[in-house]
Amino acid sequence: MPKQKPASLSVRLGTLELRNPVILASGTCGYGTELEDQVDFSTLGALVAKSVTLTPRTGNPMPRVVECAAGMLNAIGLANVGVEAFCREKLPALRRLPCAVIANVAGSTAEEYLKVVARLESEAGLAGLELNVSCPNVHAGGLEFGRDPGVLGELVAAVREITRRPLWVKLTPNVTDIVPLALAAEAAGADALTVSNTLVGMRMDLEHRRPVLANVTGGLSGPAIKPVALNLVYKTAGAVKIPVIGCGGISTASDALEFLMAGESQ
Amino acid sequence: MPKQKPASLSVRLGTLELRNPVILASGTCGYGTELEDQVDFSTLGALVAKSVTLTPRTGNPMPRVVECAAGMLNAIGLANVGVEAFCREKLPALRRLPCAVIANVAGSTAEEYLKVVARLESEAGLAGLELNVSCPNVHAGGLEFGRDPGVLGELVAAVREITRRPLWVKLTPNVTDIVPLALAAEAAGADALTVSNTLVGMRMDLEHRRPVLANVTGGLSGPAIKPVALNLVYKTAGAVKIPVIGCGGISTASDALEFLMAGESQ
Amino acid sequence: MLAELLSIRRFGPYAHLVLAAPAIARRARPGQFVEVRLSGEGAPFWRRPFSICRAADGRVELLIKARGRGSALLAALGPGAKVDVLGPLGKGFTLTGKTPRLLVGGGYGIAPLLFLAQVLKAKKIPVEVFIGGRCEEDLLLRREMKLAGAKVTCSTEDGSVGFQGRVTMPLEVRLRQTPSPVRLAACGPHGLLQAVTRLAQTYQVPAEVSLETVLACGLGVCNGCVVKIKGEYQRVCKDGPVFSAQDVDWHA
Amino acid sequence: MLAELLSIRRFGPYAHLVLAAPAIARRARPGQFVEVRLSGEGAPFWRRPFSICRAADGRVELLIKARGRGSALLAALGPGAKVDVLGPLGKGFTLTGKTPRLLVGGGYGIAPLLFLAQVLKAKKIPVEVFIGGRCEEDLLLRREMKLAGAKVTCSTEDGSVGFQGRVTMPLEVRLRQTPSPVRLAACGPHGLLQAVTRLAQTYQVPAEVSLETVLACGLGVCNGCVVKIKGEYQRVCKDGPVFSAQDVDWHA
Ligand SMILES: Cc1cc2nc3c(=O)[nH]c(=O)nc-3n(C[C@H](O)[C@H](O)[C@H](O)COP(=O)(O)OP(=O)(O)OC[C@H]3O[C@@H](n4cnc5c(N)ncnc54)[C@H](O)[C@@H]3O)c2cc1C
Ligand SMILES: Cc1cc2nc3c(=O)[nH]c(=O)nc-3n(C[C@H](O)[C@H](O)[C@H](O)COP(=O)(O)OP(=O)(O)OC[C@H]3O[C@@H](n4cnc5c(N)ncnc54)[C@H](O)[C@@H]3O)c2cc1C
Ligand SMILES: Cc1cc2nc3c(=O)[nH]c(=O)nc-3n(C[C@H](O)[C@H](O)[C@H](O)COP(=O)(O)O)c2cc1C
Ligand SMILES: Cc1cc2nc3c(=O)[nH]c(=O)nc-3n(C[C@H](O)[C@H](O)[C@H](O)COP(=O)(O)O)c2cc1C
Ligand code: FES
Ligand code: FES
Repeated sequence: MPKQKPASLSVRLGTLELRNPVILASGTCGYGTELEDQVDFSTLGALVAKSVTLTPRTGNPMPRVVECAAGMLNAIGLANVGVEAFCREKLPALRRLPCAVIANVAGSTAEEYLKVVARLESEAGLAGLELNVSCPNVHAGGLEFGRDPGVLGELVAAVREITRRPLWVKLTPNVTDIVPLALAAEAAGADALTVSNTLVGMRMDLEHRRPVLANVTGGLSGPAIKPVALNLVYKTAGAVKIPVIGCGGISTASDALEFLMAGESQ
Repeated sequence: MPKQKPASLSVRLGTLELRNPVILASGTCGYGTELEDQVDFSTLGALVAKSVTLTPRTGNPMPRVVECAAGMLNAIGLANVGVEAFCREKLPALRRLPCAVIANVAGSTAEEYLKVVARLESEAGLAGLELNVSCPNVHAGGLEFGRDPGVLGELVAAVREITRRPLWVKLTPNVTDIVPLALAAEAAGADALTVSNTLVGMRMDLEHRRPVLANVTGGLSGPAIKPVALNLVYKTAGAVKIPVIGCGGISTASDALEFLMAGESQ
Repeated sequence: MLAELLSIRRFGPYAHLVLAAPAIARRARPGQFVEVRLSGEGAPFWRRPFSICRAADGRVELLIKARGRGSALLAALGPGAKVDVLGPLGKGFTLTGKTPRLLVGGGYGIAPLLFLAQVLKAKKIPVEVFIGGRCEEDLLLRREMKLAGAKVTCSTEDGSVGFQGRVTMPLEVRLRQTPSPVRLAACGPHGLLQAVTRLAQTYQVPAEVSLETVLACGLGVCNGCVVKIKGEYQRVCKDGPVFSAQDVDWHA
Repeated sequence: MLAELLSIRRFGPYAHLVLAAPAIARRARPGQFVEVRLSGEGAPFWRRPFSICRAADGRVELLIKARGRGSALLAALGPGAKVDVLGPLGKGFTLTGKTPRLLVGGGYGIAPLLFLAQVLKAKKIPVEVFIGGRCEEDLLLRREMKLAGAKVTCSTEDGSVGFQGRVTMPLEVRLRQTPSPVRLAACGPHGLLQAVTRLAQTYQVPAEVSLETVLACGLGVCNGCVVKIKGEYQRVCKDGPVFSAQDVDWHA
């Protein structure tokens, strides 16, 4: 949810204009095709595709998901087909969706991020890019970019150099203070901030006396995290001038309104 | 929930032995007397009294609480009668409870903490002290002690100097990494760590277009935060040698078991 | 405890519930309330407070208005349902003295006043009741109040029944015309309670009001429900919900 | 969609539900499932998957075992309840070819096999069913299978009904004694499916198994339900739940 007050339902995020502020978050809607029976995409502002990395990833071992009170933990581990197959196999169908499509880019090194972004540059039909610097489920460092303002700023600046597409940065909630990270991303040229990704959590399997998830920890999403995400949107929107896209536990229209107001009321 | 595997139900936390590992968290059970009709205190291991500060505090303006999915936000603001009245008016009844009573101490400056601890030293009937360095609802800095390992270590060491009572430190979950804080508290002489306090969150009042809480933000508690607290217990128990007391969203026996196992499985 | 719902009667947005809850019925005093845990689609995290509107013979009765998720779930239950109730909670109305009482209720605020009227009548204290609402539908428990032996005066804002206007209008008429000693007891919307407090000051009669705030624990533990009473925060759920009208700081 | 629960019949831990769900009934194929959202005290966050056990005349039938919070809430519903169901989901069993089918079900795993038996019979494909359980109570849908025209063989571990032992025992007898071409279709506990897969290898017959994992989205979106199929992760909810037995990597 962007922070401007919508006059009509349409919203402007930097140079990008969306029909309305409803955006499906990365990983919650696959590549669009899976939800064709369930979702009318022409009613959406945008869809953010599942994170894509340079090479294909099979993801973490099973179990990868566990249910919680008012939410779930996931440790999918960025399972995806890799950027090459993404462009070949997934983009054609995504392009046909009647809403804006944002690619979400993840990586373990700055070089990986840059190579994925460079590869996507040659493809039409993407309304923008979202940098996932906050996935808590990969060990090779994806999360680190999201925790250090200096490192984050460098990454965003480097990506900014090679693309003119609208550039969103998706921040992590698992930090002592989100503001320096938001400011770093803004200063480095981000067009919008997505606030925020999942909270790190775990569950124990009582029968087997071990963590439920093979990855031990996972990311908590769902209504349980809404108050935390709302506060981060409020804080971030008060600190930056670029739009803030609310994310975390939005499941009803009034949830969405809370996020819009949290962004506005700063 | 302490991390040792209980042979009987009784648990040892440093020099303190409790009948069982069930402990009511600070602020969730007042001063005991309020719950006399609801709770049989002889079935509890211990009760942690509401945080006490040097001088009386009326707390934050209303509204101070708001309901969330599987939880609530509170911004009570450490409303309490102050240490003098605590000793005079609350301790006599607390002493009569058939379970161990832990005093929880909060302050805005190290001096305040030390004065409260010193005042409590002359009182009998307290099985231990818990330092609240993590209350997110006071502006004068209570939380800051909980976010900087150096500052925290100094505070704990200073308190350690003036009391031989079992000393627990209650950590905040609102940090990028809890481990350095846990290690600092342990090194400074804490006998146990309580992990953890509430997550910072907020809610918007859709009718009045402003935050529901007069304090804007509050601390999220309840089942919603259980996976986050579990992960912090798991991480902390893996890093320190002293017992870790689980806290956050425990509402059933199996929740408690999850915490016990999360502590053990490190 | 789990109490069986013996019967439920619905009228407009309101519902009258009879619960089998002997332990609560035995101890209940007028002005006290119970906390009800709801379950079902969208059930809220907190229990919901409802005044005890009658307590006798092992039964506890509630009069509720379906306003949001919790009260709607409660109002939708059928006879035989098991209801999770905690109580009685809070401090009730003053029952001592022989001074006649004027009870003033708006909407579902009449609930605790029925119980109060019954207990006062049993003590042979004369009771007059002023019931107000926007329209006839909001005038609740009129018949029950009469059966309890109270003199009943009604008012509606649309004039469909009784006096046209706010309930404080006939109340003021009564206070002005018969200046004998009385005590007031009121429950209802904030505005009603403030108006009653002003009348009590003007006519120099003691008044008690039952306040409503959002309750989290309902047990006096969390300090989340406080109101300013004589300049100090007091808990609605434990120190109230009934307070002396002149002690309430209405502008805090 | 909200489907009305037309009837529910309980036996032991099991319940048989008939739902009015024309849109699902019309499109359902044997082996597909529905996702049910539960509500009520302790209702789980995720929907719960249940195989379609019959679909005809605008009705969808489920056979469920009350195991945990979700299934218990579903099994406790009464006729007239509105049930939130999504479906049909997933890929079903192979229906082509004329080869006789041997269906093997354990416990509630028999559910999708009734639907399968009915559709195969309508295609004039001979069907034999092997039903197994720990005791008689676990032998479900025997009568319905016979009515559908299938030859039914039962086994119980306690020997109370049919063969004593695992259901794969009479199945192996059948495969050994009559080595004509057949296809296997199985649904039930993990161990059962593995044993059926081994028999299929030994006797060189094609087999399909319906796998069960924890489902989060149930829609193929989250990749939380994957199993290793020919060395690659596939989604139980979208690419399955029915897979070729020899493709499943049972030790992943
Ligand atoms: C001591 C006491 C005694 C009581 N006795 C009775 C009684 O006898 N009978 C009775 O009917 N009631 C009584 N009440 C009131 C009753 O407790 C409330 O009506 C009930 O808690 C409402 O719960 P709910 O879940 O139905 O509504 P909620 O969902 O909690 O909403 C309550 C009201 O607040 C509004 N609201 C909710 N959230 C927001 C938001 N974010 N922004 C703006 N507005 C919002 C709703 O629209 C609704 O009007 C009593 C209250 C107290 C404190
Ligand atoms: C495609 C598919 C089709 C299915 N078809 C059917 C069908 O037709 N009929 C049917 O009855 N079932 C069917 N199932 C299974 C059904 O979905 C599950 O039984 C149901 O989801 C259980 O949900 P629950 O909430 O009742 O139990 P849950 O609370 O989810 O528990 C399920 C089981 O896991 C155990 N468990 C839960 N949590 C833990 C833990 N932390 N540690 C250890 N053990 C735990 C419980 O004890 C219980 O035995 C199907 C499943 C799939 C995937
Ligand atoms: C199963 C699952 C997979 C996810 N995968 C991704 C991902 O690939 N990239 C990403 O940036 N976020 C991912 N997320 C995080 C979501 O985009 C979103 O930030 C998070 O779920 C919080 O929002 P919610 O509570 O509305 O679900 C994933 C979330 C879930 C539940
Ligand atoms: C109303 C309320 C008041 C609280 N007051 C205090 C307090 O004074 N001191 C403190 O250390 N923690 C306080 N807490 C935090 C609790 O002790 C506990 O850490 C937190 O609620 C998480 O546990 P839970 O989810 O089991 O409630 C309070 C929590 C609540 C809900
Ligand atoms: S609601 Fe908790 S003290 Fe009143
Ligand atoms: S449960 Fe989400 S992909 Fe299968």
